[in-house]
Amino acid sequence: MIKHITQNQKNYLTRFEFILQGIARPISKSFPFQNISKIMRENYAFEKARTIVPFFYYFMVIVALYRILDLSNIVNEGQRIFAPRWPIFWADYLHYLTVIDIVHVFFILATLTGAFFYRHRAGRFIVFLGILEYHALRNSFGVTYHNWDIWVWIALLFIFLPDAWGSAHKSPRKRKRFLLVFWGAQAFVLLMYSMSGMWKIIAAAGQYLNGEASAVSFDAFSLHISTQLNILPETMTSMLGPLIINYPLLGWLPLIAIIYLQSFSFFIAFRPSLHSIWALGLILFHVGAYLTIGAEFFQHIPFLLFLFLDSPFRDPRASWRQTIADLPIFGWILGYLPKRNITNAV
Amino acid sequence: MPYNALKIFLLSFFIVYFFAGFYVSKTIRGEKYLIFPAFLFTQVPPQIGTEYTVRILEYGGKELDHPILFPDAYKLYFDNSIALPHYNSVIRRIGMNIWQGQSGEIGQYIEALERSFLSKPVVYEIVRVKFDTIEYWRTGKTIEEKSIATFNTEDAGL
Amino acid sequence: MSLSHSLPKKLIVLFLVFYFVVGVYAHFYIINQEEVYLLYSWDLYTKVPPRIQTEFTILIHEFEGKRLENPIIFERARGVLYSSLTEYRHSTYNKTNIQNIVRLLAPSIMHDKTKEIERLRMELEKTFLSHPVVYEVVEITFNPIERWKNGRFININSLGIFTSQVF
Amino acid sequence: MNRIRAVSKLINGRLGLGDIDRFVQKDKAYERAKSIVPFFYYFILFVALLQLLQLRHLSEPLIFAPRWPIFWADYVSFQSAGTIILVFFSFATLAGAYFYRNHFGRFVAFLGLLQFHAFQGSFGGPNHQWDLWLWVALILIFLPDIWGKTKQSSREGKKFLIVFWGAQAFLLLTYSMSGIGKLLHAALQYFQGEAHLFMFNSAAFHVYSWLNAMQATSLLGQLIIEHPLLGWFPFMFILYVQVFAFLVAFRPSLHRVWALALVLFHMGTYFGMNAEFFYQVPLLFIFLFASPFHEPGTSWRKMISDLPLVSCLLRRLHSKHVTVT
Repeated sequence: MIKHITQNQKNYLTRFEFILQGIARPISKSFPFQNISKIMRENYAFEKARTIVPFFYYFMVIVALYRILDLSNIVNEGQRIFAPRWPIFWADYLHYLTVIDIVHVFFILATLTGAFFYRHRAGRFIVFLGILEYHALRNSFGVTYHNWDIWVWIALLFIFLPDAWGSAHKSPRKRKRFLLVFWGAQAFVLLMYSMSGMWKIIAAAGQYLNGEASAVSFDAFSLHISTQLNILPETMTSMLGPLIINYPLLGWLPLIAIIYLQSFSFFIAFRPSLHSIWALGLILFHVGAYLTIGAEFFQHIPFLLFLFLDSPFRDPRASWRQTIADLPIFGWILGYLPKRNITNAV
Repeated sequence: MPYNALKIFLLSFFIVYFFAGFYVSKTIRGEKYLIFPAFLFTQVPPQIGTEYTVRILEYGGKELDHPILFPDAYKLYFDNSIALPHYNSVIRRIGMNIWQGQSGEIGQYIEALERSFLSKPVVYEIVRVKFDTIEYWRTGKTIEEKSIATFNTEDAGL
Repeated sequence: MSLSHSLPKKLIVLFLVFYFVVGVYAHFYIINQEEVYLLYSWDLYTKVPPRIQTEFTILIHEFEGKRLENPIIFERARGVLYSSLTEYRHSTYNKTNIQNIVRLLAPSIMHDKTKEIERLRMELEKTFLSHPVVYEVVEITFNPIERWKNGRFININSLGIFTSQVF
Repeated sequence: MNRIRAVSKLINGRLGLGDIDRFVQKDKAYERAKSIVPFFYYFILFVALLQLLQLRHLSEPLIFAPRWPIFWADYVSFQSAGTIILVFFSFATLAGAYFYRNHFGRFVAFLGLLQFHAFQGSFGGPNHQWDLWLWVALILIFLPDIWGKTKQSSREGKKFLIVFWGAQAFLLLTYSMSGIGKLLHAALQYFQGEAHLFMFNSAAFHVYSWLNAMQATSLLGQLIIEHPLLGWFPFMFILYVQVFAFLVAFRPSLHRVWALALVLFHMGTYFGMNAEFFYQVPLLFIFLFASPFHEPGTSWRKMISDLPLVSCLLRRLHSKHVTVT
């Protein structure tokens, strides 16, 4: 009987792997993904990635502590509607205020556990639970906040880090897997930006063809800003918003640059030389978005800093020339030029 | 800087900061900009505490039936875009200075406080409240509320 | 052996693809409904707002018995409709609420649904700080830049004038 | 030069500070310290960006009396001074996060922090929230610029580590000062016949009067007030942790434990009496919890025997034992 079950499980596993292969192989062999393995060869990248991960967990403790200061705001929100999301299904059986206390205190304790035991999968799993519960609570008031999504997903991805912490566990395969999960977190962050950029391009094409104002119109950015500012109360404005509304041309290039930056983000996952520049660009984008349309998405910034600013995959010896050659579009154009030069010289 | 010099420099910095901190803690304000003795909650508060507060007698030209104390008046009569702790420190400073007979130094604080009234004229008192800490926590009862000064926003300065 | 070696890679790639596909799906097929929890298409500020916009809103004509020279539009009615003393954060909630109500109220006036109007008016007037308020439900047409710069509207189409009462 | 050597010899011998030399020599510690420093700059950048959100409601405070680092604020309106300071803070720390390998980058970050710090302290009352961050940023400017080299001379590495250690020690020093202040006042209050620290309800008294003054409530406040001993024991524990904090700077095996104890202490003051000092927590994590001097495999036995007071006791016992045999 026992044998039978294990046999069955095995079948399942092989079938699962078979299906997986069928879907994943073509993708992972196709254009950008084949580069992943190339990126993560160096031992030095592994050492660096290993020093970054704990700081993610330390940071979570601080986030959790600061979240509890926001508790009274959450209590106020609950006066409207409280509809628990599935991760806090148990909330139905308890008093509303008790639920809030439990989620917050658990969040802090979970992250504190994570800070100490991030080397153990169980520790990382508890952190994930903590953030998931908090995220669910935050989203249980009828409105969906996506600001915290990234925390949940990265915490989930990091659960899969292999145990490669001690100096004894440095088999090349574990090292590679470790880097792969780390890369997965990076790629995920970049994917979010790419998706955002993609919609903008699609919408721009549609609006342009319809003859409406579109992202390429000169007044596009000032239309965005004025529409946002019209909704705000009179006393509130943004620092740079009025300037761009008055001189719409100032906003044209930044908007195009943002779309470029966002759309090609995912591509950057395969271009380590550009990691730190992209992080800088995206941070400036967040700051700029806040100073103009007043949209604040600062929860993403720690990830840009931790994962990309000093990216483990970035070769410290990489030259400026190579970095520029890696740039999407510009690099491709430049790629043709030297060749022609050479042929000219010959 | 060579290693040893660096070490001596750091240690002497610590020593200087340490003694500067203790020195500063003895001054009246208990601190100086950039130097902080980190004396937080060093003294166990006495059972009979004293605080200073503001009591509003007339507001917007109308005499109030029941004069109200600052904590209750904060939301109604003051510009509450300014955070509570700011008010507390200003009121405490006014109270302590009057109590110690140094009324000359409170001009700017009084001015700041009066600027924050939502409507004028206002007649208010600075009150020194004496209370038993435990009793006050449980029931909100005070031992003594003593008015130490009365101000009218219409009076020109002090 | 070789399978388990590349399994994590495939899982991660699949995860990325999955997130993307669901995001795209959500973008096209789940409109105006509850979003998929934890998944998001990230279409933020995707469309450039049109140069000519129309919106339902309310104009305040009379407040606390005082007739206003120039009626105030709802967005600028901080301190009249909703308290200037409440924190901004809170007032935005009130505002979104009010905006949603107005968005439903205007069409029901246009279609003369008496019961619906009654219900929505009650919802709306509950949020006012004091009564009576004389207000007008309008449809405004405007250029956002012009509106922000000098508060000018292209067209204001009145749908109905009401006087609020305590329900 | 000779004089310096003589002084340092004196310090090492007399004050028992020779230990530092021992643990600042490790290559591994150097590598780790190098990977920790950037996170300090990432954190201040994040702090700066969150402060940027203040721009939304930058309203004239009750009192605005610029401190000397922002003397120039006298010549512009409050609004523009605030905007300039907050924006400069963001960009200075962004420069810090990007160029922390460079003296100049670290200096710019410090300057940004100084401006912001002065701004926060210019509203009439004192504001010590970011004091430690400021001093640590100042200390870190002195790090030698030896980032690019993978293998450096041990002398440079030592210099790097002593500066890093300086930041750790300063952090711990402030806790010690707080602890020693408590002890001094306890003695004073005892002789004056007032309520004092070692009374069983001292913690409860703190809770009462703080919650009264702040008009606040806290999660555990009621409990502590009803059972004063529940507050007193943690209070004594905190006293021990604070008083001996500086000593721990010389005992790397205890860095992590002390970091955890201090984080718990900050959580305790919040849950107990609603006094929040969370901005200290990132520093505790960056400099102590992740301490490069901590050996990963340190045994419990070693940690316990290193505990202040305990170690003293053990040494005495040990020496007696030796004389007996």
